[in-house]
Amino acid sequence: MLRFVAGRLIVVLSVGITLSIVTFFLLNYVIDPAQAIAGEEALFEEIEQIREQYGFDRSITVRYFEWVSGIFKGDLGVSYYWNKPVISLLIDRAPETITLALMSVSVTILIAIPLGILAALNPNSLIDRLALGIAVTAQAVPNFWLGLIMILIFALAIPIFPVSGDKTLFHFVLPSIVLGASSVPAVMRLMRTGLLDVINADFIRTARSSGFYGWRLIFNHALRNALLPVVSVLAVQLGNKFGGSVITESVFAINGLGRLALESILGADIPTVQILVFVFAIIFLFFNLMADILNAYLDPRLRL
Amino acid sequence: MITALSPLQVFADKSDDTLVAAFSRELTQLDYHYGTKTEFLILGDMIDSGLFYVKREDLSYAPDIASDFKIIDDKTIDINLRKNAKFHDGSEVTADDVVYTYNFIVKNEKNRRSKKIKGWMESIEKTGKHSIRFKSKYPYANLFNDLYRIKIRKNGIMGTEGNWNDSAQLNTLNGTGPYKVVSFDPGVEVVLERNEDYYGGPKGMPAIKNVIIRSIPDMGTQQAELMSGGIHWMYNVKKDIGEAMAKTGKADYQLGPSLRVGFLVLDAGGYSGEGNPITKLEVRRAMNHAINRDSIAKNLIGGPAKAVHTACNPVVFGCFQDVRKYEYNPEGAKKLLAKAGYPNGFDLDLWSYRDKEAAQAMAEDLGKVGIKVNLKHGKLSALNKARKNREIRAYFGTWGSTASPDTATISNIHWRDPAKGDRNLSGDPKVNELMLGAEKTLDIDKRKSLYAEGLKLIAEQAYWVPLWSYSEGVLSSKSINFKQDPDGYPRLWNITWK
Amino acid sequence: MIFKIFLKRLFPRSFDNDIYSLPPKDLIIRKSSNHAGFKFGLTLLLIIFLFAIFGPIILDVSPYEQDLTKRLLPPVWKDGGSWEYIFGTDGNGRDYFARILYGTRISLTIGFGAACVGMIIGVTLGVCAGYFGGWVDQIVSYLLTCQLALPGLLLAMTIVFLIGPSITVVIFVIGATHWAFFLVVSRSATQRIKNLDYVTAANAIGASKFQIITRDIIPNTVSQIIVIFTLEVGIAILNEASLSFLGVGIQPPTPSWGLLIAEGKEAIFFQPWLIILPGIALFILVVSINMMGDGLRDITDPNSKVSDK
Amino acid sequence: MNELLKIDNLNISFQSSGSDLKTLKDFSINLKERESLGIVGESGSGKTLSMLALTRLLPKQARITSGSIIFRNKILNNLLNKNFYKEISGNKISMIFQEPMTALNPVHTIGKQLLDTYLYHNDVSFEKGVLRALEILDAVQLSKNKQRMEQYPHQLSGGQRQRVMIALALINNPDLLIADEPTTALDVTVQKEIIQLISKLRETIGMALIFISHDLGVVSQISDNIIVMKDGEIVEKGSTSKVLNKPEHIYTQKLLNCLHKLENDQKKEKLKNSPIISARDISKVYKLPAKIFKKPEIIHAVKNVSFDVKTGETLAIVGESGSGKSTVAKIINGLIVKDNGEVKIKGQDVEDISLSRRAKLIQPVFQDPYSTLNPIHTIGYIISRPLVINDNLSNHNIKTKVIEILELVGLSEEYYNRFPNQLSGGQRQRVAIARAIILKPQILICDEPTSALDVTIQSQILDLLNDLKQKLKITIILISHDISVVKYFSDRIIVMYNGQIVETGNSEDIINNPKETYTKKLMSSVFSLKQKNQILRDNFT
Repeated sequence: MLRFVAGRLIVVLSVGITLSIVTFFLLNYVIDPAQAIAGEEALFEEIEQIREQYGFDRSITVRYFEWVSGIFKGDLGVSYYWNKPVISLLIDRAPETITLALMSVSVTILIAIPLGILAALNPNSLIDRLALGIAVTAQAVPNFWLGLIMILIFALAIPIFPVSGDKTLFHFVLPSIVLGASSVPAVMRLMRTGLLDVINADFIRTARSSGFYGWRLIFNHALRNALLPVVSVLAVQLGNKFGGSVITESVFAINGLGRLALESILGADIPTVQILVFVFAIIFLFFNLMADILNAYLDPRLRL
Repeated sequence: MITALSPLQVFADKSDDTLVAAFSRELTQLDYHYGTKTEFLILGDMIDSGLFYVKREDLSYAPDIASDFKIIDDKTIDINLRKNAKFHDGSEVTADDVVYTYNFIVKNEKNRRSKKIKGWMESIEKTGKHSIRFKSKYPYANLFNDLYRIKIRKNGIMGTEGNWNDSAQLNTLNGTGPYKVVSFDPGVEVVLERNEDYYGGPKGMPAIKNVIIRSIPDMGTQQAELMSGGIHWMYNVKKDIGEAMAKTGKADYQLGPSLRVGFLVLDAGGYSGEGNPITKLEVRRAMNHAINRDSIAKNLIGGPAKAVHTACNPVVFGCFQDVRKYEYNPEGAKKLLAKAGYPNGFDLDLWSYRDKEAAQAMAEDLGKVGIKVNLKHGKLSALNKARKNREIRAYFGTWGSTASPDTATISNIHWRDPAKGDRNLSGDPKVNELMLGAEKTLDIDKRKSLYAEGLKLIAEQAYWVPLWSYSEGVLSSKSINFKQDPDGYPRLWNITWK
Repeated sequence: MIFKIFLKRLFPRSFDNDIYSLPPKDLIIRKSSNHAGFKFGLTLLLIIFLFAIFGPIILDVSPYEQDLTKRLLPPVWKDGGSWEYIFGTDGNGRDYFARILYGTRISLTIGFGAACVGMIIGVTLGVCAGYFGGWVDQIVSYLLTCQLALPGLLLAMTIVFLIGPSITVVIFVIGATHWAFFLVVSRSATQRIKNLDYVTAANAIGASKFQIITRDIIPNTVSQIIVIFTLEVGIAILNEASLSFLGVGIQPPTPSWGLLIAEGKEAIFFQPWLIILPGIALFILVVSINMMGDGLRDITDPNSKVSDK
Repeated sequence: MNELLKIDNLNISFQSSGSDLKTLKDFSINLKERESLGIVGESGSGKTLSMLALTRLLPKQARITSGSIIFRNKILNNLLNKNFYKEISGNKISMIFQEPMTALNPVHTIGKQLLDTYLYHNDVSFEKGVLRALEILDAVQLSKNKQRMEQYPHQLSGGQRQRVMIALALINNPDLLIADEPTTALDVTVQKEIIQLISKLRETIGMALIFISHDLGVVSQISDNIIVMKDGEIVEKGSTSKVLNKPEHIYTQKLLNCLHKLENDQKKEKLKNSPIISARDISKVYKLPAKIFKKPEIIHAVKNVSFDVKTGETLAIVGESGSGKSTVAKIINGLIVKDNGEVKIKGQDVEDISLSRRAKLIQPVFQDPYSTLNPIHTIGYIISRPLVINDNLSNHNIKTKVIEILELVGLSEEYYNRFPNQLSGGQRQRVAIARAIILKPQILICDEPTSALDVTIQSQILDLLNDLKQKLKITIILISHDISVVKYFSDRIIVMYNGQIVETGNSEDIINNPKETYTKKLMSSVFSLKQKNQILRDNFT
């Protein structure tokens, strides 16, 4: 276990380093940081002065190592655009994104899992077709479109939910549905095929031959097996929500990390963008690792 | 931050004397000296004051923290300060504060405005508790605009020389404006409260007690908020949406004038390399003839928007109008192109970052005379970089001149010495000499004649394709009175309840 | 359905005339002709293809020709609409029907183009990793982890910034950020197939590695890869729409559906057809591709149902 | 004795595209208390289906069209599901299955699975349930039964799992146990133990047994009466001795012939030829990658194995699964790179021989007829491919040669353009052999060539191999776990266990006078028709 986690941590670290190199060099190549700081109206000499002042005239490799050593000292840099330390931006914005991610995964669970179970228990029935229809629809509707339509319907035509903002948990309902919907097809299909596979498995035949039937058979003997892969996929989905909230947060004016990323890119704010890319990558890798550990913990075959 | 689950929406409204306005672009900090966007200026005027101010009625400069002034000679000005002006913390505004503020700006090279002020300012000295004297290096024409844009800071609040603290006022602000900052969440909202000790001045006392400015990036979301009562005011609203919203009866729409103008900057100087057809005068003139300015201004932008033939908005100071005018004439454009050796036209990358509809309309017009436009519509930073690398042959720019009704505002940056800036692509040193020379005198007639000569030259040589002036559209809820000003600059502190 | 396989095992001889005795291609054709979802998706997709290719030629409409005096006309079924502009006009007075029709070409080009790019990258890496194993596999899984961990949308935005937006760039950016599925599927399929006896037999009869990969392994992964391909076409189309929506995708005036939605976004409450129509077009296209993909998955799955109508 | 179970004219149909397919026709049996009945048939004979009907485990599309099932004078057909499952299934009638690896729920402990079943049918306290579970684990001779309760199925070996399955089936003291090929997936040595156990428990509990198997040898050991099924119909019915000695139906006779043929010793030549292959000290280690909670595992598949193969002989390598016999075969063929040692074919190291020359020297035939042929290629392509790769022949010549070979392995020209999925298992194995011999190799390595085939097909393939051996004068290495096949076919035998050679010798010596303990155990676990009731004798001695 320790050995495994240590090995995976090394992978996480090396992937993190690779990505940090890629993003650092890419961003510094795409955007002229001195120009970004100096602003639109700057004179050439001003830009050059800033370049010297901030040390942008030195080679990009030197600056990269400086940046990395800063990170190890806990200094994530200062945003040019927000005029704030990046770390305080992250702390400010993280709660909204965490809330959104957790709530949207809850939405996914609430919709996808019961639907998947019902579909698997009644293959080719009306409910199965309905579930498939929902999956196909959710797969084919772009997030931003769904967001706008949701506002149109549930905030204006039937004013149940607020249009935008992140003041209360109530504000998060519509965005969570929009963001959660995008994971519904994958999770539901996995639940359905997983349970179908389990129902056709030999050990369920054993349970049936032992006299179990109906819901008791499903709940006591089949569900846990079918839920195993779903749990780890949900963990991965949760990790994805952090990086995937860019559009949703922007449509619903939720002030989370996704919107921060978008605004920082548009504002050519290199320090924030490169930290965010790094953070999103680490979060993704972390949840993947969690998914593996969780899966191994829940599945006795992977334990020893 | 997120508070508890509350199923009932509590809307701010007249009952609790709270106005909510929405901006599309986020407010990242409070200190105007560190921002360039119009949004920062609006906020800055609400919470800060400069020595001068642009009056809404006639767009002339009026003393703000200054009470009166006296021009001693063309390089010296004496200014007296209001005796009743106070900072939000209650302390009086004195000459020491003003001197400190200007010294801070000039001596702190990190500040964005440092260069601009240092360019003309020789010295500032205190001449009394409430009086100061500016000396300039040369007669500086746009002085009042700069005195308007520098907001007065309390003595010592930004640190001391050699130890400047740039971030002192970014998240809390001890200003002098009609509103105080109650709370600020960067990128989300700023909550303001009326400054009851405000001295009045040309801005006048605000009528509404509380103002919240929210950042809502999506215009659709803003409309939804306005319809559902979540916000009272939004701007940058296009004609079609504004008119449609007005028809619903849920909001008022005003489409008023704006100081913003649109134009194409052409690489007449050949900075972008060999084989550039735009270096030929006939080609540039052909482009001027090819675009149906009137139609686009009338149909796409609407309101008071009009075709413009000068490299400035006709309503601002110094914008001489009697220049060579290029009427819409596609046939003539084709002939000019043929004459220049391009009977079949040519391919052109046209860069743009704003006003996608107009950019497309223009591209279509150019296409009709044979200039096959590949529109490169992207983010400003991409355009900036390409321009810096001299990769641009033509780009579609706009300039707002917010609250600065003087040709200097647009010409200063666009006709700089090419060694100092990348926007002057004319390759003609004469233009720089004339247009920037006009800033170095206080003699109004001389300035006017220099601008006239420069603008005539620009038009004659077709260094630009001046396009049109814009309109500013504002949607306001039925519960408030908002009146649009002639410069299109929204003065939110003048809003009243109905 | 499983029981057919079951039956086949039970009574091999009584199935002589059954479709199981057909050659693989005929079997696929027979299976597909019996799969309602597949047939529906394919038909829809073919219709869309025909529309995309021939529609603009036959109907002789231009998506670029503007008439600024006829801006934002409503579609024909609304008050003020006319048959001249069936779907109305957009903010520049261009025929919205023509734009959506042309948009089909853009979406199909990008969808299939990006999926091809992703497929070439993913399958190459996946087959190499699966077949050679060892350090090749480790490097490939490292690349895979990097790709999965990178926030794709942010990366795409940055790259589009870098190179400047165009259809080719968008195709390559989306393709370059969407090869993970191809890789995973082709790798596990390769790992499975390379241990099958017919591969060992091919080795024994003297076939080279290249011959084994191209003759024995890749042809047997095709069915699974096609399924992923259809899935990725749908994803790429939606991705292009997202990128264009954020303003870093296709350039105006090219009528990409995502761009149309982005342009119509502000007018959602008053000219809702500007986003609803391209939204529906996008939806129909992606649904037809997904239904075809789902169908293909059933058809190529050896345990799938056969003849239920 | 009283009648326990009576099935009368049971007919089962599968619904398919509107038409019904009769898959079980007029199936009738009578079973007395404590009686043991064997059902024998090849795959697809309907033997399992009849019992699935009894336990209500039929696939959804299968339907009982007519017939009645009477158990203890109660008609089961009309019983409500609720009552059937609660009263009969798992309580009065229990069933065990072929595949012990998948028949237990992997995520629950053995204890939980046993207790669930016991407490579901018996209204007793948890503690009593635990006692009963321990008792039944003890009864199935599973050592350390307290520890077993906490374990998960994957922590047990195949034989142990099958014991747990039996415990699960017997925990409620059923009146009837149905065992569906309970030993087929197990190693031969374990197979015998399980059959002995079932036999013993039948006596102690006093239940009736229905034993389903494709292996007449196994069934004959445990059954009082035997039913032989073919194509959904009962073709033979009678006491064990009657069926074995005086079979009436032609199919039973054919089945018995196949078995007898294998049991009859062939004349074996003792060759003094020079070795064509010599293997010295070959070793192979597999590393399993680390998993989340597991350290990387190292498996010594083959350890220091040395032997010679003489030109023209048939050498058998015998062993249970995991003994390393297939790895040895692949190493000899040059298909796996060994870690240590050397393999020389005709004096040349196998790893130095060019691909093309190696292909003409030595060719493999594999076990699984379903994976041995690439499904996307035609039979013609598959067989001609060795020629295309290794010889410069015109297309016409290649086709002629392929058709010749097809005929040699007993297939006609019409198979040339067919695809593997259009062929039966036996036909596929013939194609695989054709592919192997088309280059006229000197050595053929047959890795369990018949173990996936039905008995009758099995003997046909063995005959074919024998035939080819005579005609083509090739050396054959036969890998097998099946002693009867080996005995029938080989001149010399190598016995392998845990990656090492246990014993080597002429086949008669090894079979008749095994020296090592393991070899003795292996040889004694063969069920022969001649050694009737050997198991029962073992039980009571």
